[in-house]
Amino acid sequence: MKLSWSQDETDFRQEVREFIATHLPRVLRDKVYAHQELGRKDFVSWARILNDRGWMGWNWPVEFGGPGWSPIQTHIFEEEMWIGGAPEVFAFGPKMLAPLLMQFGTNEQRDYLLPRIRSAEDWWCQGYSEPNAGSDLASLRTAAVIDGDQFVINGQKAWTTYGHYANKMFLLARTDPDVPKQKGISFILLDMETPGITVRPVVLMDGVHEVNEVFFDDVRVPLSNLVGELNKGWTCAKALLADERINAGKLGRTKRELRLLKRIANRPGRNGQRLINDLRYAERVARIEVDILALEYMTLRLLSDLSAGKVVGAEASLLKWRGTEIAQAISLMLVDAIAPDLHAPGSTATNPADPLPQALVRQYLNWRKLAIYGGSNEVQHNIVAKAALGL
Amino acid sequence: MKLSWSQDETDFRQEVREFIATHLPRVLRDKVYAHQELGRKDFVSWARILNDRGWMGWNWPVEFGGPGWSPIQTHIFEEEMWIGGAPEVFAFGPKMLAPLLMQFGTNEQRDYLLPRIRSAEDWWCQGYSEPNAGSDLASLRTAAVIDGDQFVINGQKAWTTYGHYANKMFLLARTDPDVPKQKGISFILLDMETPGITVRPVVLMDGVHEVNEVFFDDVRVPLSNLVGELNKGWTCAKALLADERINAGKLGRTKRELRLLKRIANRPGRNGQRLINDLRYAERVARIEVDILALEYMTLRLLSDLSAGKVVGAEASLLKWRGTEIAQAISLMLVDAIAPDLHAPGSTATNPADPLPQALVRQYLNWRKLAIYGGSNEVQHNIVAKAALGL
Amino acid sequence: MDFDLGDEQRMLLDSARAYLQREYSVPTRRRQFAAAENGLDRKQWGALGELGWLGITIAEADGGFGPDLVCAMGIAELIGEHLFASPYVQSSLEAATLLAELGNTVQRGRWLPAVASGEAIVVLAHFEPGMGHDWRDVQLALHSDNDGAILTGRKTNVAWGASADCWIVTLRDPDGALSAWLVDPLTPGIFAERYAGIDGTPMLHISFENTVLPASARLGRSATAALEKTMAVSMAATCMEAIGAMTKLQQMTLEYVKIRHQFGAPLGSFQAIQHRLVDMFAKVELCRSLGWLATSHAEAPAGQELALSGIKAQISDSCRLIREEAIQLHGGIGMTDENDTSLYFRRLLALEKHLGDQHYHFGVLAGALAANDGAGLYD
Amino acid sequence: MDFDLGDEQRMLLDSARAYLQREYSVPTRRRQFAAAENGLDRKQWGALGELGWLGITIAEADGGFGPDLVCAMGIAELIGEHLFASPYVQSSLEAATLLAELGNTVQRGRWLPAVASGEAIVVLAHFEPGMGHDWRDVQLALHSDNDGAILTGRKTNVAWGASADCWIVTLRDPDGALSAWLVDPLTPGIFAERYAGIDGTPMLHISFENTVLPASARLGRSATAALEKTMAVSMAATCMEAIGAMTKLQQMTLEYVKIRHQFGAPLGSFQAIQHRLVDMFAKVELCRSLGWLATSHAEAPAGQELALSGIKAQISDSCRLIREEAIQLHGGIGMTDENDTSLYFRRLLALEKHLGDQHYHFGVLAGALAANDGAGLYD
Repeated sequence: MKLSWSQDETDFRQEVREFIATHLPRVLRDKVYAHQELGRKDFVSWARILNDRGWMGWNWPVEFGGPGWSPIQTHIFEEEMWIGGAPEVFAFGPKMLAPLLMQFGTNEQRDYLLPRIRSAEDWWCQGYSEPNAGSDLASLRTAAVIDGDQFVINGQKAWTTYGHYANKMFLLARTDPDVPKQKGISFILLDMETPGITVRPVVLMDGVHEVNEVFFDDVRVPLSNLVGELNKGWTCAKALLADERINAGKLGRTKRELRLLKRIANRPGRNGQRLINDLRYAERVARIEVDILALEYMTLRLLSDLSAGKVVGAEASLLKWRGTEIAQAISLMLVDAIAPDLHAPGSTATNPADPLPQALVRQYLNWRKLAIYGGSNEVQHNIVAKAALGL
Repeated sequence: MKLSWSQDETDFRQEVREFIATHLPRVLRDKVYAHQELGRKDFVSWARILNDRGWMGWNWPVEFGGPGWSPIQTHIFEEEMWIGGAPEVFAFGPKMLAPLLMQFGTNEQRDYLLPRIRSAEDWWCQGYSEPNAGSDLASLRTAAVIDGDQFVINGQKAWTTYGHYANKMFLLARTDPDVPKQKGISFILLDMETPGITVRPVVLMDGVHEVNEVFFDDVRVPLSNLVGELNKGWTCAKALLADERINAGKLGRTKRELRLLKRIANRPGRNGQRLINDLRYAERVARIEVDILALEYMTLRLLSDLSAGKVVGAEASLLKWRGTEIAQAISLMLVDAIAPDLHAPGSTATNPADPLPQALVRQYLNWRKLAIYGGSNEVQHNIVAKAALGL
Repeated sequence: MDFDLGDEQRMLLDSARAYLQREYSVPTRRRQFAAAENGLDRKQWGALGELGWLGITIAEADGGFGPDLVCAMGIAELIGEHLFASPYVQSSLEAATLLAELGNTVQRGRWLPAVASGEAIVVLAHFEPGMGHDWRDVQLALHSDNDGAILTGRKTNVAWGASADCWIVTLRDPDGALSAWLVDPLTPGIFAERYAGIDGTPMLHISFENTVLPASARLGRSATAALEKTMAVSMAATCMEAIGAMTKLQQMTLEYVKIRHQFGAPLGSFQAIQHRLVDMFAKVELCRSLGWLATSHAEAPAGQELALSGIKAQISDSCRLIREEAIQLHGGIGMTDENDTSLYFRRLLALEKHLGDQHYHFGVLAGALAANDGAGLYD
Repeated sequence: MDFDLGDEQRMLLDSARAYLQREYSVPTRRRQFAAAENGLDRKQWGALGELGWLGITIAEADGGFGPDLVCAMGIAELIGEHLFASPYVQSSLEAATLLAELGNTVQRGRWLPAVASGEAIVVLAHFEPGMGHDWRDVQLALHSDNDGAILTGRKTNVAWGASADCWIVTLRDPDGALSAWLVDPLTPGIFAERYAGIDGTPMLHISFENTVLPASARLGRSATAALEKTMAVSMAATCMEAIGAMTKLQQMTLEYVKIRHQFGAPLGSFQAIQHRLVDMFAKVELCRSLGWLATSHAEAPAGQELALSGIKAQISDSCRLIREEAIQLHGGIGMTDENDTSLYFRRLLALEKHLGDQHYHFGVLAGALAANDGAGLYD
């Protein structure tokens, strides 16, 4: 037992850090640090830079074109990406669909789709949630009926993040309405250009268009777009959901925001006082630091288990909800730090030279989602109650 | 609307305060302030002094020998009793059984028992809880079977506070085992000297003998000891439970402990520092002060409703749980203030001249009960969910 | 101790409630901000004058129907409940209080009857960039000769400033005392920039560049005591508005969990969810008690500054809890811009921060406890 | 990053676990405190020496089998889990560390092999009445000539002091530096008063009245660095013991809610109860991660003081939550003196406060953040 970084791990971190420092365009980095909205082009341009380095499939084994890193290395890589100000590489393609294709996909699906994910030629979105199937995902109703060599899809998906950027979607659809909830669901891929798909933007209270509703009206896709077995989509989805949860902590992002928080709290106010000198505020920062420390070493412990081949189960739920709670707490502290000068999202700031305060309010509003999506924190509690405690 | 004390109310408070200042024996007051254990004699002697003044039935109407005070006056009286360092007059007789006798008792029961409560000749204890019927009171099993003109009682009661001081008990017993839970219960009075009763002391983790188990082995009491109708005991109990909840906040005691907390926090330590000068600790005090303020005006609002003849329902539950939460929070802050010098209950203190620290630890341990008894705080939540929110 | 409203108060509040239920809704608010020039319908404003809302804080001698602060706070609560967007607090509470406390006969006669009728809107321009939560920290200074004042500097967060016929601007006199001035928005040397507050409220950022104010624009001598009273009133109104909004949001959430099904049952049938709704209910009821206490203190604010800080702290804290719980229990739908929940969320964020948030006010209390050997709200 | 135990470590801990399961239980603890003179069975203590517990912190050259702090912390966790009452931390961790860091050949030879075998028990007499949470605040001063020290004053909270064959007393030298002294409890001029800690641990209050200590009793020159290391080790052990006790109490509570029926169903079937048990579980698991980090830091404590403060703060906080939830979920039965829950409750209260509670340590962190422009556990 030695809970400090080995020389190899330190070297690896340094390599990643240097790559980001030298290859991440300044303009992108500055946008990220200033919490400005990024467009599709911004995301894709960074993904292509990563791909050139062979890192777009950063959690993939070598045989599929990934670097074959250990779970700890993957963790270090993601942390450095956040801290270094890189645009987020969304998990949908490389981290969610890809591992699933490796496990359940046909050779044709793998050979065609995996390279396109790495090269960012495809932007995947996730078709899981529905208006009446939020955390209770298995109650979804979107139906795929087999007609000859095609699925005919009808229904509606909700909360489709960046559905307006995506050219592809993986979705769960009900292929057998006559069996209990989880049993009649299939995992299907589709092209967003397929006739019959309508993407409706949904603006959240931060004023930003990030999620969408997607409507399916007799959308026809070939049967070969099925991943895994018919009616066994839930098995795929479950593997993927667990993965999503480990990812959801986003510790590096939290550390980045902590750093920003300290910068703001350390700024002299108009009477020369600094917020960090108020021991009451400093204690709030201290508490969040220790919360992060605990989450970090819990994460490393589980990653270490994962490396040792142990199965990580309900604890991933814990990482998800603690990670999002801490992120939300920091986003609130950032708002507290800039109050009372809060302006509406999209409104002209009093000082347009510093759009950060407004962006921080937007972040606080937007981050309410963290505790809701990917299985609400309440559902994570239910999972742990059942799986870890036998309740 | 005028949320300040009227001249009449101020005068009344002054009258109570002066009575306590002049009639409460110093030795009793000092014991109370120092959190020393009081014996039966201590309690009874103060009750007799109150009775001499006509105040033992302080919440009784004039027709039964009470002063006929308004709910607000009763509140002021209780608050002054706590703050003035008077020994607690336990609610069992005057505040729990008495109103119930007034409502459901026969003339004989009233005429005989009420004066004996006022004079403290009788010390009543409450026979409700059982080992397997805690917050789920209605699942009680102690049975009273009618045999001629007597009930024959068999079973066991738990958590009987001061059962070892009491000469009388009112209890709930099952008189019809064949109907659903609440329906077959009767409310019965008994003498603690009746053959077949065994009182077993239960020491809590504070090292103090305060509660007891009471066993009934063919205990025979006359049928005339029934209060209200046979099998309608739950109706009586319910009326009484609500009353118990309004009482349970014990705001005056909380204010007394707040005052003590401030005295301790304001004491210079060995390096001359005072705890209250640590703004982090001062904020904890500030928060608890505002919590008390909110609870106080919520209580006054409900008492005002009560005076106006409105029915106070689920909100009483709220007073109970908030009141006990706040009391527990103060008891914890007191322990924090004297830490790390914590000694076991009953152990010799390092400084026997100041037994207070040890008493404060005892109080913290003992007060865990506040959130458990009288219907746990979880049960109070269930009550509010159902009664106030329709859930 | 008297928690009851008088009959007349009850009547006015009943009619106000009926008016809002009939004439106003959250969609109205959306249209209002999207359509009207300054987010305000002056015809409707006049109607409120006729209903008696606007003059209830103003003495009959000054053309009002009051002053009746209890009633005004009841209206503030209703405004919060309905998310009614208007300069009610700014004009009828803040400006009316300052004018009544400081105005000379001419100034009162010019403005108070017009405020009471709704003919005129007067708002306070008080906050400054970087000011923080302490309203006493006014730094904008006047350079004066005896004929008046010359100003250069900025005010910000002036709610409904663009709808106002007159501003009351707070300044530092050369001797450091606070003063208040009636300012015509069209005075040369004034530049105003519009923006929206976090909840959509139309705000102004005002720059003064060698703006000259005549001596007759000055309200009284020192404005400190009058501002203390004004801020006490405004703080109580903020509390009451927050209570109204929290009450409504708690009810909306309660109704939602009763109809929203997950895992084959209404959300509201899950005990963990039930207990959270109970905690929301408890918070709101405790705040309501404090809100009426704040109202009572606002009527006679001398010596109650600490208590008002404590009340605002607790209510600000609850603003956070209630809005965050409401969103979490609604799930994604509550986060959308088109859902009412998100509007209440943003309004409660604004109210939490306005005139000092929980961290600021608990700090005030903590400081007082430390300085006074532990004497605070209780001895 | 290596979270794994080595094979030998695993074997020692497996045998320690087996020993405690076989030989020790909470009723044993009760009998132990009720019967034995000082609450300690010296025969059992010797057996622990043979099992390798007591020498695992001591180098082979000094008669031990280590030092292996990771193993020692694993034992501390087991001690917490079983509420095993013994001076393990005092003698094998605190005293052994100080002796190894400061002792000369004679002192090491006299005491370390005896501590390792269990033949001797050495405990630290460090705390003073009114000292608070800051272990550096030693005020008991020696008046010396070159031949030794003369003491008048008091030490308190000396756990297992009456079982010790030797105390290590910390003092202030005339120049203000910290020093440590080996003291025979039978030295003239020493008066010891026994009492029980909040969890029943036998404690001593020690008064020195013109007690003379020979120069040969002095351990090294300055004790500051050695005490820093000792306190780091002791803090990690306190954390690990707390983790053991919390784990067990959480499990006991989980088992209880599965069997306890209320309202016709097991308590554990109510969702609100389930979620609270999940939160307890999460707290304990997060603490466990921190506990191993503390162990790692205790092995190389230089520059880790702040991290250890943070870890102790979080674990102290959890000590409170876990014990209070455990009692609340047990209901009345958990409060009785005869129920194990109440013993764990009291032990967790002692561990929360020992070497600084959450308020103290968060204060240390807050102070550092304020002083270092926000640099704390993270930059």
